[in-house]
Amino acid sequence: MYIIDSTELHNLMEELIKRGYLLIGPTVRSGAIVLESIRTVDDLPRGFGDEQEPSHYSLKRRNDAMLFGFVVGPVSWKKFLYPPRLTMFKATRAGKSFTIAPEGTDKNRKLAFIGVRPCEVSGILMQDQVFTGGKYVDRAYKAARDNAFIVAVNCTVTGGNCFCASMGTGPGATRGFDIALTEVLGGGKHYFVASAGTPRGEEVLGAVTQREATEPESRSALDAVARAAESLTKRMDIRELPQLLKDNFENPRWDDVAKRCLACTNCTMVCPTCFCSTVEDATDLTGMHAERSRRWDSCFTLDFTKVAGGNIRPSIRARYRQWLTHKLSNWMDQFGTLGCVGCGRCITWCPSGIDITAEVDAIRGNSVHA
Amino acid sequence: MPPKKPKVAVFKFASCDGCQLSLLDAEDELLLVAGAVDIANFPEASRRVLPGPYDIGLVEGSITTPHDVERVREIRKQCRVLIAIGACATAGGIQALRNWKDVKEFTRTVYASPEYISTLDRSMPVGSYIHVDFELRGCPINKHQLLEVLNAYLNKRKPTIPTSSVCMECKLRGTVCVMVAQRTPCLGPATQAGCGAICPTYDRGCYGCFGPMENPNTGALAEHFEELGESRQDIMLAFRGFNAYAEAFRKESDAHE
Amino acid sequence: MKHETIQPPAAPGEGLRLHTVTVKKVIWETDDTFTLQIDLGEMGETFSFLPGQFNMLYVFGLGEAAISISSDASQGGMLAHTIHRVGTVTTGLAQMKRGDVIGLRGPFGTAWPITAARGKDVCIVAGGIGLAPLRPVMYAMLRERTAFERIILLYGARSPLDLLYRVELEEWAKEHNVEVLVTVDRGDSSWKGYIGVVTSLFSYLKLDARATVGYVCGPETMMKYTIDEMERRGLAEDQIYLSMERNMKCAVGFCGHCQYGPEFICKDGPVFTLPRIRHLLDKKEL
Amino acid sequence: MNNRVIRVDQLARVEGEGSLIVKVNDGKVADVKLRIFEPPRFFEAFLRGRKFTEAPDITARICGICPVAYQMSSVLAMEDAMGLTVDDQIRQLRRLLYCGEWIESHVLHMYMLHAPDFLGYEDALLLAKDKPELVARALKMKKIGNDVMNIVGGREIHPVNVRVGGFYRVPRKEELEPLVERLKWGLDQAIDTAKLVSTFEFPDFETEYEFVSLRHPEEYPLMGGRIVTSSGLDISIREYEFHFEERHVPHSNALHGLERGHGRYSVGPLARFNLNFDRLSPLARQVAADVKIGPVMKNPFKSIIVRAIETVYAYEQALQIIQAYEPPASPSHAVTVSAGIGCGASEAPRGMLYHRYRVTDDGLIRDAKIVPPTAQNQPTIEEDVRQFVTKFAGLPREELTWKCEQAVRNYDPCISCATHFVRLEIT
Ligand SMILES: Cc1cc2nc3c(=O)[nH]c(=O)nc-3n(C[C@H](O)[C@H](O)[C@H](O)COP(=O)(O)OP(=O)(O)OC[C@H]3O[C@@H](n4cnc5c(N)ncnc54)[C@H](O)[C@@H]3O)c2cc1C
Ligand code: SF4
Ligand code: SF4
Ligand code: SF4
Repeated sequence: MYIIDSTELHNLMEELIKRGYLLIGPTVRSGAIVLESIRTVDDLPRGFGDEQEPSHYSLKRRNDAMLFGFVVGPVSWKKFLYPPRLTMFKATRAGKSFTIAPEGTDKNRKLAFIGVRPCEVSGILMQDQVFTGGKYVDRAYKAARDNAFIVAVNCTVTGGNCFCASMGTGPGATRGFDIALTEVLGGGKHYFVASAGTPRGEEVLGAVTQREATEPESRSALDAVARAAESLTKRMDIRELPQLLKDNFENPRWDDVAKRCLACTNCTMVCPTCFCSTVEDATDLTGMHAERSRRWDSCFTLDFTKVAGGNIRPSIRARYRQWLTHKLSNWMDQFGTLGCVGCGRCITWCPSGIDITAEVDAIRGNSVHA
Repeated sequence: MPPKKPKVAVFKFASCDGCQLSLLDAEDELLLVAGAVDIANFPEASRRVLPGPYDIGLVEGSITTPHDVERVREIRKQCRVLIAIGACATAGGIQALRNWKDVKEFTRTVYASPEYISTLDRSMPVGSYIHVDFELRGCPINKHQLLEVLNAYLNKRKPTIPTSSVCMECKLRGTVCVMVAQRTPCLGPATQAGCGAICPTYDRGCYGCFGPMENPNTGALAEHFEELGESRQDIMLAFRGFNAYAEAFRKESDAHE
Repeated sequence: MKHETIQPPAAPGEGLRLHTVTVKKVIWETDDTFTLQIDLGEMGETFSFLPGQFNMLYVFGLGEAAISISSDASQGGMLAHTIHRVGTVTTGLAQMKRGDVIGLRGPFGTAWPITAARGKDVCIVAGGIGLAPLRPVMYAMLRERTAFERIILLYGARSPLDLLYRVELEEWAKEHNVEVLVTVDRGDSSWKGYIGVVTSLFSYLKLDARATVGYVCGPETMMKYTIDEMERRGLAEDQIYLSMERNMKCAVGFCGHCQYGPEFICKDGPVFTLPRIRHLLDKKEL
Repeated sequence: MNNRVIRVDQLARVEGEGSLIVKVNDGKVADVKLRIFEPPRFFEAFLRGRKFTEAPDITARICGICPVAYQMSSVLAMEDAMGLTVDDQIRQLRRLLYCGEWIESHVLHMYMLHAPDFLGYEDALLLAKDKPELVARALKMKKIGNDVMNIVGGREIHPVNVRVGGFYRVPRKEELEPLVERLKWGLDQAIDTAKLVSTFEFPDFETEYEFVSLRHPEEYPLMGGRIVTSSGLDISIREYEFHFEERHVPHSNALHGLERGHGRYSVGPLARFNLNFDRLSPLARQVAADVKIGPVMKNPFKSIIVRAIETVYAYEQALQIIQAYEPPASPSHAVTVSAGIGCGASEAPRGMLYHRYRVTDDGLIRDAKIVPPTAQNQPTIEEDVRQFVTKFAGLPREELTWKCEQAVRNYDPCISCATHFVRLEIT
């Protein structure tokens, strides 16, 4: 464990820039903390906090100078590894045939993510599983992922919709980062306790600070995270959850939630683990050039399950059920974990305020097998 | 001999001209379009009129007079593929607001010689009188979508025009939700994508100019508007806008009458 | 579960690479269904597949469709797909002429476990276009006809005009000792065969339940009834295999569209053993 | 040559649906009718009971060619009703948006709708076959106008960013900056365009007009100011309806605008130019001098040159506004709802556009009156055609017909606008 003083955080950022990384981090825009390209510590939301409830988000001023005194915002890191739109290839007609030029993602683009929350680190690991953990590998994802440097920031504050502790993903990060920071502010001091999770993290950290954390310093950091864990108000009871949902394919709660769900897709768009996509084929007016691109899709759209004979999930009830069941049950069969990291984004950004934890509770309550 | 170019015609009914102007506003592509097709009938741009039949007909505007009805039927006969463009042609447009009023009475009081004026009771979408091959939404339509539809028909493929919500576009674009972060009522969750989620990007709520999305849950959205402090009248007006007569929006506005 | 479907390995990243291949022949089987023969060219040397697997076929500018391979797996260099024209891509494929080039990714998915049927009776039940992915099974078994006992093919189509592979059906019956039973939903004046749903054909059969393996492919409802019928006749559920279909974009488990409960049709299927998905079959809007 | 009828059944290259009928008896023009048969859309009727905040979005739909004009006149009228004056930063941003519309609309009209007449083409796409670089340049010039509207307004047709009190969101400096170089280029092209169009062959035709336009204390008129006429009237916008009226004529679905005690009058580029030449920028005046036009210009066919000069002005203004731009602290002023009547007028590319609203204390529109430029110009257009045919009756029929059409197009009439204003006085 090392110490980086808050006034020296810029050294870390500069070191990463020096190593050819483009920095992405939290910054204030349009009344929220979003993830965008940043250059200096001044771009960080110093002194900002947030307030989150179902379908409600507001920024608020903190009365201190915390740099990371907020939780997750509307944007998740997935957009940098798995972009909302990606051209897959371009093709050009040549007589009866055509040639294909794959659109390589920029293999040299190196991104450093500053301030990845523990739940989000887990989210990234889950997408790794999807895109690189099986028989097939998504090369674009892998290239972006290999080039991403992760600076995690442990949570010392929690939001109204956070339930990471239930999912075992936070508020402290245990793996998946290059460097992890814990921000400590108090007693006139403002510093970060830093540790490295990878050799390259070690290297960068070594170039930024030599000062080892004292015992009280490390303890302050651990305490801050522990306090955060205690302050979590939202919980999800995940006991036997995969089976519970399998047993409750028919449950009156699905009808109830169908009345409220707008099928607007917001929950899937903001979720750090949702990975569904569709492809779009385009031609130009001459018919000589074609292009195929991929964009984020959602199991809440009708097109998602259209087949020649009709539609598999015409009702919103079935679409919501698919989403929730995939996250909290089928994911386990597919990837060996639950598909939710407890970040609470889908709760905050659902215009209808549908709360995944409340839906689980309700199903548990209604369950024939409860 | 180069292959014969497909003939494209543009027709106008009651409208603001904005949708067909979208074609002229496609500055980067206009000459390409003109190269790929024969613009056979487009009075806004040309005094040249080639006789039908046409391969593709773009119809803008809503049907508001008995003469319109005849004319649109005739146009249907002339067009192999007929595409309705814009909220007027696909939902009756803003002028469909008169569908809630007594138009005959209006006309009588306004015109010295009402016999000169011939209007139907309602402003109706083109598709309520004839078969339409494709409906392109928007008030106005998005020019990229128009090009995509033309392009798709020329290349015999399905146009890539998603029917999901504006929210999806809003999120794809990385816009912060104005309804959640600013408590601004937004029709995005019930409105079809296509505009690029411009309203939220400009810090205001979507006002529904692309009409209802695929099976929208307008009732749940109206309820949420109430929670945000909107009155019954506000909600009625919100749904009774540029696509007032589109079924889902019409029902929701009537429910808050 | 004694028998699993076969999961052939894939080179990492290969699944997304599109190859160009040449159309050799388009054979119209019926009014709306045709077989597309493809010359794999250079790719033929490395391309191999197992019966039941499918490819993603790409038509320039129009998009991709998942199509099962309907040809003989032992015939390297040449592939056939039997395609029902229903929408954009399948119509684009229908317009192909000899020498035209299309894109191909594959093969994907699981295969029918033919070795599992060695020494046993095989009961194949196909509905409509569902016969296409089962044709490679026939080819494989007929190549070693003696390795199998009875081979039964129950096949249903909408009408006599919709029957696929008519010549081959006769050949299989006449020359290879295959019990071919064909039925149509609607007959016509020329039709002398059975009329009715495919499951009605079971009443003309005696099955040795303990020694029969069942392969089923067709519309979901048809498969459900077929399974009922097979089980009623005592087939063990782990001896029944079926091939599923869903909307599919990527074929490699990334796009999420083809999920069927916990299964990805593209990589866990399309061929499943019945026990693996039986709990899903009755779920509506799954 | 004695009795004939000139008919243009469908007027092309104008916005909307109209026809022209000229009857000549014994070599004399007996009747001219610019028939506007585009069906009315009853805007003023359904504005009733809508929220005052909705006026800019709803009225924009009257015309897809000049939506900004409708938005500007409506917000000015609403702000007048609520007793609000916006600060200069917001006013300049509005002017910028408006310049975008002038550029787009004027370039469209000059090159795509009007120039083909002078060059003998049926449309700009046919013109593009022979002179591709000319049309390509026009499209590029026009796109700059559209992009100004895109960035400031959110989209070019029916912008979404205009509200009573200001904007929903104001652009960041970085968003506007990329326009600078393009506007500079556009400015050069506009100057060149003025030179080009001044070489066209113009019919030797002049007539007397009563010009009407806005007049601003310092600027060439875009928004607000006073209303002035060539006969010396100088009134506030609120006094408009005391001096001007509209009448319904049987052959048209559009009302005819008339000046009380004067009759027909003319609004648009010619009117602005003749009444506000002194307010043009030095550069625009210089260009006018170079192409040898100045007030008072009475040949309506030369309106194309005036449009070019106004385009020069619009590019120049847009450039200056962007170069001086500092985002205002708040994108809009708070509006306190109060009952009242408000009037607003601005200069659409085609001429003065007047809005008047009565708003109730709950912020709903009680009634609305909107007078679009084409309605005001309609009697003048008919008179132009009458005089033109009288003078050139000897021309071959084909040519005379085309020239009559052109005489209508001189006004860039927007028929969609003109008909959407059938007023309903329910008692
Ligand atoms: C594993 C697998 C194997 C298949 N094998 C064959 C085969 O051997 N022969 C054959 O003719 N067909 C087969 N299909 C079905 C075939 O993929 C679809 O009919 C085809 O994708 C339709 O494409 P299209 O562009 O022609 O139709 P579209 O223009 O896309 O429209 C037809 C309708 O089908 C829907 N659709 C899109 N994708 C699929 C899909 N994957 N499956 C079903 N419907 C879809 C569309 O949404 C639309 O509603 C198979 C499907 C799967 C998943
Ligand atoms: S399901 Fe909701 S809480 Fe769970 S990871 Fe996704 S967005 Fe976060
Ligand atoms: S759960 Fe909420 S965010 Fe998700 S689709 Fe339904 S309404 Fe939209
Ligand atoms: S701002 Fe509107 S369109 Fe965007 S996500 Fe929120 S509700 Fe949907």
